Amino acid sequence: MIAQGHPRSIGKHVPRREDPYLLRGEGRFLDDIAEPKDTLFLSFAMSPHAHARILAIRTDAASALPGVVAVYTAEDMARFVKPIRTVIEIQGYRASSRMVLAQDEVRFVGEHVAVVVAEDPYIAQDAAELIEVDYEPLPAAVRLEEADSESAPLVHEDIPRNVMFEAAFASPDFQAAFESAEMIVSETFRTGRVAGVPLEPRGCLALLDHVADSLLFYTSTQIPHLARTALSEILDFPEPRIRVVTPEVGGGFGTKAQFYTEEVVTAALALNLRRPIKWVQDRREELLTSIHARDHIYRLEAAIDGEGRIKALRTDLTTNAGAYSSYPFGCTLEATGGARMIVGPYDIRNYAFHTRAIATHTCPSGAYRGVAQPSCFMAIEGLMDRIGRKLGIDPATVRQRNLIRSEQLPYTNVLGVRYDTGSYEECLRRALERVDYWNFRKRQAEARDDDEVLRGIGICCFTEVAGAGSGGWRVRGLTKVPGFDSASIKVEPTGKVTLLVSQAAAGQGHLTTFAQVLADYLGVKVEDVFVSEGDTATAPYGTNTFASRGAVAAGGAVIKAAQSLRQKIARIAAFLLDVDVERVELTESKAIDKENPEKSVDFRQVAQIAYSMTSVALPQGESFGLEVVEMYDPPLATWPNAVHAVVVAVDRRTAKVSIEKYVVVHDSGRLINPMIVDGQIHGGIVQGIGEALMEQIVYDEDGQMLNANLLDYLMPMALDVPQIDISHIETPSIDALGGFKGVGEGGVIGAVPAVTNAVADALARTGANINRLPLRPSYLLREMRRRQLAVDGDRK
Amino acid sequence: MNFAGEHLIRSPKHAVWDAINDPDVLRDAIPGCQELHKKSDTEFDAVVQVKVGPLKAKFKGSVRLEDIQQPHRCAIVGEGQGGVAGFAKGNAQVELIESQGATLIRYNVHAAIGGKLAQIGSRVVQGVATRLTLQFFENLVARIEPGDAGEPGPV
Amino acid sequence: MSQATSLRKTDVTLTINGKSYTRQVEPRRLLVDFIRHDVGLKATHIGCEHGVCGACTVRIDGRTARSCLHFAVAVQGAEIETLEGLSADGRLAGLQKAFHDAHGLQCGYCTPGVLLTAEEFLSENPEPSEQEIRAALSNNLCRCTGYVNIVKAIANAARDRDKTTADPAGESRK
Amino acid sequence: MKPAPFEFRAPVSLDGVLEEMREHGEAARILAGGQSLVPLMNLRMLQPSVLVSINHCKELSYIRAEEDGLVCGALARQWDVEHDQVAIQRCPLLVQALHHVGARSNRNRGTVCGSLAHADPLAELPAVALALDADMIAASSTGRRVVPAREFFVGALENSLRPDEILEAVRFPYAPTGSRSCFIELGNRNHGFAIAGVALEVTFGEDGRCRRARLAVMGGENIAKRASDTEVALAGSIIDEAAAREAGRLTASLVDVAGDFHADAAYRRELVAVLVERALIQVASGAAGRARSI
Repeated sequence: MIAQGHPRSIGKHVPRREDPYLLRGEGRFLDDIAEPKDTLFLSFAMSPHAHARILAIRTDAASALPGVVAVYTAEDMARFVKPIRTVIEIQGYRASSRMVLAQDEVRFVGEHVAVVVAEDPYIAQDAAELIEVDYEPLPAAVRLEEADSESAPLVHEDIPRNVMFEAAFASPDFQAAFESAEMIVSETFRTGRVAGVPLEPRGCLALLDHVADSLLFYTSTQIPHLARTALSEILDFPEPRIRVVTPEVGGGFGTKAQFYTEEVVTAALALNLRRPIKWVQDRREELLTSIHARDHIYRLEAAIDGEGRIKALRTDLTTNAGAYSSYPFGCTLEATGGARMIVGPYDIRNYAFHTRAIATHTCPSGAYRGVAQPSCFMAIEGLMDRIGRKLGIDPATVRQRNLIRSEQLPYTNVLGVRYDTGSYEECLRRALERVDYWNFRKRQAEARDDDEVLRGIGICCFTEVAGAGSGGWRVRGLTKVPGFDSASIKVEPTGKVTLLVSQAAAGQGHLTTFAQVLADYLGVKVEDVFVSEGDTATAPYGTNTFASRGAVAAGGAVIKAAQSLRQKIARIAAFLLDVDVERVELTESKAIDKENPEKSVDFRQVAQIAYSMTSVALPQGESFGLEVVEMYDPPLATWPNAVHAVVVAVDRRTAKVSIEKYVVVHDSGRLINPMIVDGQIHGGIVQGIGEALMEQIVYDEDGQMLNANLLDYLMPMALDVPQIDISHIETPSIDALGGFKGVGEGGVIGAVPAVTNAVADALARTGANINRLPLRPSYLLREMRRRQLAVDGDRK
Repeated sequence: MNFAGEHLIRSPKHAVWDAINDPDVLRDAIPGCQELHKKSDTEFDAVVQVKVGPLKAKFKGSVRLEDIQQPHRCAIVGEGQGGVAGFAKGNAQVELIESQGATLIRYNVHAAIGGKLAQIGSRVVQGVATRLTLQFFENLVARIEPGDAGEPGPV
Repeated sequence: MSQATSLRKTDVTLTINGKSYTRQVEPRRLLVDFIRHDVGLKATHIGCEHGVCGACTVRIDGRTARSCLHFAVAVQGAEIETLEGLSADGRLAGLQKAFHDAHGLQCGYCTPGVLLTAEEFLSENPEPSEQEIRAALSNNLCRCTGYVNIVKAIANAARDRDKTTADPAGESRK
Repeated sequence: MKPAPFEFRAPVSLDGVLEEMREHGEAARILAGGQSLVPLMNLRMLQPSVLVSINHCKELSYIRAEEDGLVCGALARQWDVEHDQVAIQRCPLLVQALHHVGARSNRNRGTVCGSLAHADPLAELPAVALALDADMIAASSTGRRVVPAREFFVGALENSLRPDEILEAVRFPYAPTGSRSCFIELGNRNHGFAIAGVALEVTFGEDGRCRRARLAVMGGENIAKRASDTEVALAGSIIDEAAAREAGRLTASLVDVAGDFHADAAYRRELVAVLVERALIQVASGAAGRARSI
C-alpha cells in the first residue's frame, strides 16, 4: 500500500542517476579495474576442430617463452577443479558434465584445450599460439536436422542419438479435438542461430587476500550470487571466503547470465598460484564460446474451424543444445520454453507438444534475451497468417477470433499456467489503429503486380513470461535457480537510506528504478535513497538479473522490506510527535501528524533515536537500528503482453528489406520508469530486427564457424532502424507485489515474428513461402524466383 | 566450397595418368609446394606455403591418391595443418577422358578450411582456394604438355 | 616486466589530452592499450579490435580515429584526445546533457565512442537531418539502445547548440 | 586479439622508406592509415616481421591537381581527398565512392593508396581505379614505374608491386567535361561490406548519346573487374531503360561471382545486373554527379 499523499515517483520519467559518471567515461567496467602490478594474464588455446580426439599437447615451446609463468592442460586443472555439471530435475534430461579445459576430446570449434598464464596479455597470446596439439579429427554431428539420426556421431558417449532432453505433453482430449476439426493448417519454421554479442566481451579478475585467505572475484556477470555458489562448489572452496563483485557491465542480454569455464579457470589459478589473475575475452573468442541461441525447428499443425479458430494445436520442436548443457539453465530452457510459451495470448484449449534438445558439435546454447519466445512466436504468428490466407480471412481477424477475451481473465491456459491480468484484445485493437492497418490493406490490394516495391504488414500478438518465482523455475526442473529476490533497507543515522538489492544490472538503470519504488513505499525522497547491487559481500542473496525479473522480483522485495520498516519508523515518530501511530504518515523523508501536517519529524530525527544518539532513550520494547532484509518470491510468473505491427517495403529486384513503420502497443502492468521501459523495448526490437533480417552464427557442414568477427556477423546499425512508435496500456498484475510485470525481453519477442510476417506478407503475392531466418536478400530472391520458375514452367 | 572445371591436355591419357602419380610433377603443380616426399605409391608428405597478398600460411600435411581406377579416374586428397592459421583440406575428383589423341582432364573439387582461417577470412580465402585450384591444373597442364606447347598464355 | 620483452621495448611519448606521457612499450602496443593500461585513462573501451564497433574512438590531431587500429609508436607527435579530455574542458557538456535527458545510453560501454563521433559530426553539421545523424552513427555499434534515443539526443543537442553558437553573421553555419 | 611482435621503422623521407623496403622487402609491410592492415594484424592473420610507417614522411602527404589528373600521394587521407575541391569538381566518381568507404573515423586516417594496395575484393576504390584507368606510381630504391590499374590488381588482396616497391601515388584521370558518374553498392546491412557494387562514368555527346562509358563492378571473391564488353555495347547508344537493362544483363554474364553465406552466386550475379541498370538510369537521368570543368 503506497504512502498516500506522497508525490509518486513510480511512473515518472526520472532521468538515470547512472548517466553522469558513464557520460564522463568514469564507469569502471571489468577491464577498467586497476589490477595490481603482479597480476598475471590468461590466454586460451582453442580447438580448430569441431570434433577430434586429443592425442598429445606439447607446451614446452610456450612455457619457454620469456614472460610466460605457466601453461595448464585439462590434466593439470583436474588436480584442483571439478567438472561443471548442470543439474536439471526434469524427466527426460540427460546431464553432461564439462571439464574446464577439453579432456581427451574436443567437442566444438573454439573449445579451450590449454591455458597460458603470462605477465602480459600480448605475450600470453604469443604463447597460446606456440602450443602444439596433435588432433585426430573425428566425424562431427553439426546439422540439427541430422544430429539425432542413427548414424550421427555421438557428442557424448552416454547420450544416445544425442538426445540430451526430450519431453512430450498432450492435454486430456487433444486427440479427439484434433481429429474432429474441419481443417488442418501446418507449416515448418526454421530460426537461425544467433548470439547476444554484448559490446563488452566477457572477462574476470581474481584477487587473493592472503591474510584472510579469501578470494575477491570481479566478473562481468548478471548472476553474482549464483556464480559465487557455483565457484564454491566447483573449487571446493568455502563460500563465505568468496566475494563476487560485479563491475559496470557492458551489456548482458542473457549471455552473461551463464557461468562459464573461464571464470572457474581464472579463480582456480589465482588460488593455485597465489597471484592475481585477469582474463579479458576478445571478440573472436566471444563469438566462438559465449552461448548461442534460437537454432530451432518448429513443425506446427493447427486443427481449425471454418472461422479460423484453432481447436487443437500440435507443436514438434527440435532445439540445438550445442556440445554441453550450459550452467545453470542448461539445454532444457529453450526446449521447454518454446513448447510451453507458444500458446501465448490465444484461447487454445487442446494442445500437444513433443520437444527435444539435441547435442551437436557446436558451441553450447543458452538463455539469450527472450529465450525461445522470439522463435516460437515467429512460428505461431506465421501459422496465424497462413490460416488467414488459407481461409481468405484477414490475419488480424484470425487473431481477434483466437485471442483470450478480457472477461476470461484471470485465465488458466492449457498448460495450467495462470494469466492474472492482460489486455490482449485492446493491444491488438490499438496497434491496428496506430499502424492504420485497414487502409494499408486497401492500398496493398490496389498495388500493381509489376511494382518495383512489394509492401507487407506483419503483426505479432504475444505474452512474455517474466518475473518467475521459485514455482516457475521448479516446474521447469531448474531447482538450482532459487526464484526469490531480496532487498535490504537501512535508514542510516543521518537519515539517508541505503538500499541493497540482489540484482546485477547491465544497463537497465536499477539504481534509479529501485530508488523510485522505495521512495513511494517508504515515503522517502528519491534523492535520499542510495542503491547498490552486484557485490555478494553487501547485497543479500537472490536469483539476480535475467528473464525480465528485476522489476517484479527485486521490486517486490523492496516493497515488502519498505512495508515492514515503515511500521517501526511510524512507531518511533508517533513517540516523538506524541500522537497515536495511526495518525503518522511518512512522506518526503518526514513523518507527519496527518491531523496537523505542519507537526513533523524528519527521518534523521527518527534515526538518531533509533541509533541511540540523542538524550531521549528509545521507547520501551523498541529495538535499535532501522534496518530490515526481506526476501520476496514472486508468483509462478507474471505475463506482460504486447502487439507489434510492422510495415516493410521489399525491393522486388534486390529483395532488400526496409522497415517503413513500426508500432508497439505494450502492457507491462504498472511501469516504474516509462523512459527506461521504452529504452528496453527499443533495444529488444533492434536485436529482433537483426535476428529477423541479418544475424546468424554460421557453421559449415564440418562444424567450422565461418563468421567469428563483426564484419561477417552482421548486427543492425543506426541506418537499419526505423522510427518506433510505442504506446502503453497499464493493466497491473494482481498476483505480483506492486503490480509490476517486467519488460526486459518483450521487444525482441515481438520484433522477430512481426518483421518476418511483414516480409512474408509482402512476398506472398509472388507465391514465396517465407518460413526460415534470417531473411537475407539472397534467400528472399531465391524464394521469389522459385515460384516464378514454377509459374513460368506452367505457362510454357 | 565446391567448384569444377576441365582442361584439354595435348598428350595421351597414359602420359597424363603417369604424371598425376609422379611426385616431381605434383611438386611443380601444387602452387607454393616446398617439399613433397613419397611415403608410398599413393601417399606423399608435403609442405605447402600459401601466399595471398599479405597473408602467408605454411601447411604441413599429406597428399594422397584415393579411389584409383587406373587410368581413368582418381581422387587427389590433400590435408595440411597451418599451425595457428588452422587447417585446409581439399578433395579433387579427377577424370581423364581420351579425345583424339589428347586428354580432357575433368575435375570436381571440394575444399574446406578450418580454424582461424575459416572464422576470419572465409570471404577472402574462398577466392584464394578457387585460384589455387585453377593454378594447380594449369601448372599440371603446362608440366605435362610436350615442349612445343610454348609458354603458357598470360593468366 | 620480464627481461626478455624489455629488449624489444622502446620509449614512446604521446601527448594525450594536452599532457605528455612517456612509457617503455613494444612497437606492437596498440594505442588503445597505451591509453588504457600504460597511462590509465579507462574511458576508451575495446569492443572488437578489428575496427568495426567504434567503442575505441579517440581523436588524433583533431579527427576521430579508432585507437584499436593504431600502434602507439606510430602516432608519436600527434595530439591524442579522449573522452576524459573533451569532457574535462566542457566541450561535450551540451551533448552529455542531451544524452542524459533523452536516455541516450543504457550500459554506457559504447557511449564514449558515440560522444566523440557525435561531437565531430555536429561541429561540421550544425543542423543535421535525422537521416544524416543516423548515417554519421552508422559505424558505432550499440547493442542496448537500438539507437532510437541516441539519435534523439544528438538531434536535441544540435537544436540547443544551434541557439547558443549561432552568431548573427551566421558564419558558424556552413 | 593482440598483434604479433614486429620491428618498427618510421623513416622521415621517401628515400628512407624505399631503403627499408629494399632491405626487408618480402618481410616488410607499409603502414599508412592501417585501416585495412591492422585488423588483419590484430587477428594475427598477417604477421609482418618489419612494419615501415610512412606517417612521418611529410613529402608523401599531398593531393595535386596535375595536368592529366588528380594525383594523391601515399599519405593522402581518404577524408581529405573526399573534401578536395578539385576532386569534387573533376573526379566525381572517386568522391562518390569515398562516401561508402568505411566509417568517418576510418576515412579520417585511412589513405587512398593504402586501400588500393590492400586490394580487398569488396573495396570501393579499386573498382574506381579500374573504371577510370588510374595509374599507380610504384617506387623502389631502383626507380619508379607507372602501372596501369588493370595490371595493378592481380586478385583478392594481391597487387603486382614487387616486394621492394611501395605505391607512392595514384593518378586519377579527370572526368571529361559533361560526363556524369555514380557509385552504387548494396550489402545485407545498410552500411558495411557490400555484396556487389558498381563504379560508372558516362560521357554524353551533344546528341545525348553515350560517347564513352567506363564501368567497373565488384561482387565476388575476386578483385573488381572492368566490364569492357558492356562499355563497347553502350558506346553510341541512347541510354534508356531497355539499354540499361540489357547492359546490366551483359555485365552480370561477364563477372565471375561465387556464393557464400552472405549471398549465393545467383543472387550476386542478379544484383550486379540490377545495380548496373540502376546506375545507368541514374546517370542518364542527370541525377548523377556532374563533372564541371574549372
